[in-house]
Amino acid sequence: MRYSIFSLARQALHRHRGWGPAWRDAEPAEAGYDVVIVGGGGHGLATAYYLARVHGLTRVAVIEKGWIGGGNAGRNTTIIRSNYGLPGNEPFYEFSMKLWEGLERELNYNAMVSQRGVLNLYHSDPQRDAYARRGNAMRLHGADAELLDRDGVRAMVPFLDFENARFPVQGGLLQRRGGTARHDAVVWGYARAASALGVDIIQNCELTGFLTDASGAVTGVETTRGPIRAGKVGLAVAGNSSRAVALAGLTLPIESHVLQAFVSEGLKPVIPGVVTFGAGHFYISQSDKGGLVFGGDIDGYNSYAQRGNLPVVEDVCEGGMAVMPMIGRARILRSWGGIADMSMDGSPIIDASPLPGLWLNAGWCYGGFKATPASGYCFAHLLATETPHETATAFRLDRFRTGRLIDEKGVGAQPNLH
Amino acid sequence: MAEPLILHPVDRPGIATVMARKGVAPGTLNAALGLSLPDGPGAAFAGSRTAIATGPGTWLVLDDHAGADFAGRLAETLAGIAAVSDQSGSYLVHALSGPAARALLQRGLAIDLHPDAFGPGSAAISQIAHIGAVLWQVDDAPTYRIAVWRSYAESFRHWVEVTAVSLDEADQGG
Amino acid sequence: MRIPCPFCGSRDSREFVHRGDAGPARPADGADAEAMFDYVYQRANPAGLIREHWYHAQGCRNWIVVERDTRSHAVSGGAWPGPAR
Amino acid sequence: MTRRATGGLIDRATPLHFTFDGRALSGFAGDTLASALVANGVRLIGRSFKYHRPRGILTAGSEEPNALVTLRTGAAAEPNTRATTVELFDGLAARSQNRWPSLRFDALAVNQLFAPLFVAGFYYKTFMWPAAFWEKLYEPLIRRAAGLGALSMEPDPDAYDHAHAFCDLLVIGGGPAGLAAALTAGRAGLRVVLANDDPRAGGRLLAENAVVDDVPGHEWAGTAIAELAGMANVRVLARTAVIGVYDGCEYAAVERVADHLPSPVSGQPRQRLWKIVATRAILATGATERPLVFGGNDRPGVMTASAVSTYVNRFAALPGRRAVVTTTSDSGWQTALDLVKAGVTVVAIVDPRRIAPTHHAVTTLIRSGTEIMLGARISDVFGSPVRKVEVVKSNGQVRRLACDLVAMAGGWNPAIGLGGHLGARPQWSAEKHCFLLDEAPPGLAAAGAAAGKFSLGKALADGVAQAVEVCAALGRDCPPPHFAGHDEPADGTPFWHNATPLAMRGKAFVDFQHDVTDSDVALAAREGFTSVEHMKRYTTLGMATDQGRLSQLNGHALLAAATGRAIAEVGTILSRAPWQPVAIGVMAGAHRGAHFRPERRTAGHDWAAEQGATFVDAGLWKRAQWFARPGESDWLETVNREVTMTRQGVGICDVSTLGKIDLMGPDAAVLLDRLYINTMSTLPIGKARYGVMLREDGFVMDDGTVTRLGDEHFYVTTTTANAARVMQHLDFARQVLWPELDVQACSVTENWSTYAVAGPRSRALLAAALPGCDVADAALPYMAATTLRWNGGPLRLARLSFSGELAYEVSVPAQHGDVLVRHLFATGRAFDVVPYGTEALGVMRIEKGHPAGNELNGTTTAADLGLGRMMSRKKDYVGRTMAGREGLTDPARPALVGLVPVDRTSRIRAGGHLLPPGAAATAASDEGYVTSAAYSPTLGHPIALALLANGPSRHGEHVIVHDPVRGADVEAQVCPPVFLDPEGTRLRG
Repeated sequence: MRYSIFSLARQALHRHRGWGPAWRDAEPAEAGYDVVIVGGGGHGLATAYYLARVHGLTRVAVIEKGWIGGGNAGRNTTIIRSNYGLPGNEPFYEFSMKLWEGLERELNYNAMVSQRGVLNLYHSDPQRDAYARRGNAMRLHGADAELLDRDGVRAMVPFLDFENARFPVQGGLLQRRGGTARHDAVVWGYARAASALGVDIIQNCELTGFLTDASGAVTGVETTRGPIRAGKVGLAVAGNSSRAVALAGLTLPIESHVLQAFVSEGLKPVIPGVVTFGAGHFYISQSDKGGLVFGGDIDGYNSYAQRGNLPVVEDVCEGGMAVMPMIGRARILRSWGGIADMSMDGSPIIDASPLPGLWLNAGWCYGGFKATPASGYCFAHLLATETPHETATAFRLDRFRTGRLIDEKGVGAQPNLH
Repeated sequence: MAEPLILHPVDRPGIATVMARKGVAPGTLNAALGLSLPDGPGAAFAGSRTAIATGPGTWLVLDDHAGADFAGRLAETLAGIAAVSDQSGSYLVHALSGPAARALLQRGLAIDLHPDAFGPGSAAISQIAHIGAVLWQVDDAPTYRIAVWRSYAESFRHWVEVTAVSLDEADQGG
Repeated sequence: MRIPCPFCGSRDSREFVHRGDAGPARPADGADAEAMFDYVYQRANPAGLIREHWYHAQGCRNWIVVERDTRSHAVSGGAWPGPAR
Repeated sequence: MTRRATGGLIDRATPLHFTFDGRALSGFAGDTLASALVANGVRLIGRSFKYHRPRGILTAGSEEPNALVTLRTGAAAEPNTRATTVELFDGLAARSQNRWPSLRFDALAVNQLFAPLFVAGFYYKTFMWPAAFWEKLYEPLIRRAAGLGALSMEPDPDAYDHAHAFCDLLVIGGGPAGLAAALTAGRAGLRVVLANDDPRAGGRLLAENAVVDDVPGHEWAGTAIAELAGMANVRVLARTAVIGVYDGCEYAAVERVADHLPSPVSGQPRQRLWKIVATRAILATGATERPLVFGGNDRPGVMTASAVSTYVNRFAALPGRRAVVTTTSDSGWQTALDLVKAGVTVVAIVDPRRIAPTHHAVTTLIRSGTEIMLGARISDVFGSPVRKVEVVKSNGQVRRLACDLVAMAGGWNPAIGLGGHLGARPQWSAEKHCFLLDEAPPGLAAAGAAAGKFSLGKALADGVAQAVEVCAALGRDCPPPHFAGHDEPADGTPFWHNATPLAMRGKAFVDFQHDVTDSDVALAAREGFTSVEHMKRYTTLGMATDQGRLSQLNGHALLAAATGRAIAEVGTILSRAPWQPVAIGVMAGAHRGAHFRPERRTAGHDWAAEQGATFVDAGLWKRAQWFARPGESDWLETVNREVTMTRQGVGICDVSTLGKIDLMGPDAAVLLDRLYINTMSTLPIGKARYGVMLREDGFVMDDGTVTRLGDEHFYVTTTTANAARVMQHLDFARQVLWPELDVQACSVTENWSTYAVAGPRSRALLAAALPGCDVADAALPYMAATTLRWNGGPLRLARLSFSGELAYEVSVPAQHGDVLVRHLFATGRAFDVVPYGTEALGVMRIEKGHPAGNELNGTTTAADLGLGRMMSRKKDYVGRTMAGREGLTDPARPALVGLVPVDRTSRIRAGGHLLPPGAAATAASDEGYVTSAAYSPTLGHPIALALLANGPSRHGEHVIVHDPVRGADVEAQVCPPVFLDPEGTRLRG
């Protein structure tokens, strides 16, 4: 049933008894699939959706070890932006931003894409120049970017600590088209739209191995619900990429790290968009429900535990109090941790794996949410055509061998510094 | 009754890092230094001299009455068995004592200072309020000495002052 | 999290810098690029026990090897890197 | 007033005055805000999140979802404060929230009319057209309606601090089990910390008419806590909630130091975060009573039974005069008895179970005229506040009973949230009808009601038993004490849902604060959101400020019923830190404002300040940026003067912040050769050499100088920014990579105050300042170094130049740094010496084309920076192999060039991108970017350094510096990066 105010009103008259499941909870098909996507998060479901809609492939399954959206898709801080500086990254994230801008009409699902702006504060001259470089790169790629001075920032967010700060705010890089989207809704919207196009979404189905032929090519997956044959297998398992490829005997230039995030009790709206502190680890936005949603740096050690430790909690709150001391009496309601697949240069991989039949979508670090639409689109393009999408040509696995790295932060092969 | 908390800077004319050469046992250095170097975390005292173990084979040696060029003279004495770096300018040493000293330090230090765990002769390198610190206990008063890098001294003093004011009755007994 | 420093004893993890997989040895002089590529980029990332390098930056300034379970963060030991000192 | 004439644990001698929504009210010391409101007959406290329904007080604890108020005023205002946890103080001011214009008449209560539309997830299905309306119309409306309280928007006026504690045993909770455990372990000599959320010890003993060891429970608790407080090995933390469990047996607890006071005592924090490392911990957090799900269960006047008992017994406040008690557990009967004893008419007790408990309450209730309705259930509640309830009796007969209070007892959920913080999933107990800890975090065990031991006697015994177990594990002899408590009936049969057809009744709430009803759960199940996590996210059940402590199990039971599964199969959601909402301020502690991070000051800081320096942050360091003189109109004029006077005469700059490392030992030279791309082992004693080190991935890590002070002694400098990183790298090299090398290293950054003395007259100045030191070119040529005695200590003098001038670096131990800088300037007055800051330093290094932070940005190679020639081919070094990758040796890589604006008055800014003249401003034309830019007073025009594709082969070409975020494009000519004296005649002068 199409979602609209009219169908909602009609259903209200019938006590909402007419709504069916948003997506089909499918069983694995005996006949197998053209493509099996491992990972029912935003990236995996988006990939399946675009395979079906753009490339007409409908013998597609998404297998998910738990419940869809239960990994990083449901554990992020919902920020969307395309404020990258390097030519390998910016076209892709700007493409993603354009897909976000039409997503709700495309999926017939309100994912609450809210372009209330992303403001990165700077606190020194070198940081200003680095942000200018990035803003200029964004403009060259057709994205929007503005460099605000202190007064410009003050006009937007007057409640920052402008008077007493250890590292005074000098200005900020603003992307007005940046903002947030409701993370769970993105998952459910893609799932519903993909399911409607015939994609099988198979929950509680965990990858346990790969089916291979005599040549070693991957021909399907072994799962907790039995073997599933597939023409191609695409991995979109975020923080579990290393574990998944290990089942095929591969190693990736990736480490899994935990990133914590926090939400406060509901408050009347105060934070207009997304604000990031440039002299510490803190970023914040406010959800439509009123919760301050904030976070900071990764904990910094390899982890699959989906939770972090106290030093980062303190560090994040120190950052928050340093930049906006009016949040001191707001209470943290809940914290959570997601497992980020930190790559060795901080940028993703959308590429063939060394094994025929196995394809990779990995290395999203802690920034995979904003990439969801383009990641799905480009991975679907790669799976369907076996050539990279024009906006994702740099996301090669072999770049670590060739040295054609995409290192936005310039910290090198130390994943916890990206 | 004793003052609950006394903080004062300690004049330390001589401070040096002493690092044993590879394969040289700590005991080898004792005679030249005039004290028995602790082989694990801890402090040793002899006359005006204090040695704090800061790592395996590494000590911070302080001397209240060192003459000029303490480090240079140590280097000569220890030639061939240890390397010596002058640190006379690196640290400001504070003495903190009184019944509330322990409570104050535990506001910032994630090391157990309970008498069962840390007593006279105990030492640790850690951080207090984002500031690196070398800390050792001198007596049961208790008296602690805290060496912080000179550049941080202002911020350290500020933290101590603010924290000292925040201590309440429950903290007086340490 | 507490990290067992072989010199300082059990310490708060915030005194340390984490580097990761302590498994691979730096290829000897003259090794080929592939060996160096493996050393620099192909580091172990298991869901389970890992031996990893931590640096006691706010303590004794020594690199140590810590054995830890990445699923539970349970730390089962701290030791010096390489042969015993 | 509904205060009982006597009784209660309040201090009637200390009346306190407070206001609620401006109305003057009074209570007593010992009251909570909630109990005082009850005692004043205030029943409407707040409005719910979505429907803005009127709400009263539901509970008496931190799980309260309804009675949220904004406490205090002005900058100290605390939104969303649970009235049930606020200790009353004189002058307290509280306001209701989420209502406009008033609590009694709330315009947004109109939302209730749209309730048929506003079902779970309705917003996902609408508000999509037209696209632009989301940000402009729909979202602002939703945002304004949502949220609860409002922040003051002023900086938090209070202070916070942190403290560490270490103990053998942390007891979490000061109820009967916790006190029993703490007494047992404390008497056995263990180091114990008892953290009790409540200001007063006793837990349920304060709320119930219980007896322990033949004395009233609250008296026993008072004696127990006094004994504990008297033990040197026990620390009692009242008003302290443990809010998180972390790895390594670390617990976070928040002590509300001053929340019970009108304002904190001067100098004292408002709250304190305790970080407690405990070998063992006992979770004695008790249990939370479940509400029942029936129509109108959210109306003001409907309370949990345990809350009713608490208000009646502990606070002597009567929440009503005519009560109906509905219970599925024996404890509800006790509440009915408490009410009767307090003189409240209990109209009926409605128990869906068909058999009455063997409870001593039964006879008393019958005698007092209470109608016992077994097998019955409440189907609806009327009135706001409650006026009557509708009961469906076991025979199907419907009765309406007039009352003003409904107490509901749905059974008990052990408060085990903390036990799930490390990821262990609680398991369903079919026997106890609740989730219990199956496995717990290492070292932690539940005791008492938190372990499903609901009767008082069992809870006390369990507290002792758990403590004995801890003592045994820690090798401590421990004679177990016995505390006698009554084993009252504590059975119950869950009754998850009153399935009265929806048409017949009002909304039945599962999550009160978030307005999630039973039909929302059913809808979620219909739409396929059948995982508990999906249901939570789709309906928002369990996401309110109680984190589902009241709602979750009821919701999951309903979901289980709707999907034909058992509760054990549906499972539950893990609680996540913090267990109770906790202020951001307390987690930050003292590190805020100007003290967010410590400041590092050089020894010459005070001197620079006296000279009128403006300081700039360089990491944590404060560095003099420039030294303005009276009459100078702006910083540029100042900096130009500093540069010009240095280049023409002599200037002095404090460069003490550079990283400095002493590297010693027989193998020091070997190690340096392996760390630097160039060779250091050939360096003669008394000479310095510029060096570059790479990361192992082949990119430049840092640069600096190496000076050989002795055969086995090298002095290494790093950039200010990379000092710590280089030290760490060096330690890795000598401790991990090549432990066989005999090398000793330590940071001496702090030990040496270093001043650069630069300019043609620098030699003359030093000759005058350091009499007896031969500074002639022959004695101290370029890149030579020497040590001499000065002021009773060593002085290191090196002929190094960052400025390109004849220049020296003078270093003394930092305790002499202030003396030295004053001496140099006193001597230098005759030479017209000028102090210069980091800005002039930067200008001069750009004029000389030296790479610095902006060029050493982690993505450049030595070749990019024009330093490729330095890369030795004769030896291995860190980064050599990876630097040979095609991506790092591509000749088209952007490499360092100089830029000069074609129109010499145009300013070039760092961060501008480089485009070919005439090319479209698109990414395809992007050829590089400006790294550093400055106005060169020496040359009289702006200059810049840039990384440009094929740069070194393009000298003389023109490029466009494209800087749309700051202004217009500037055409520039490409030139070599060294703008001044490329032959180096000046520095060798």
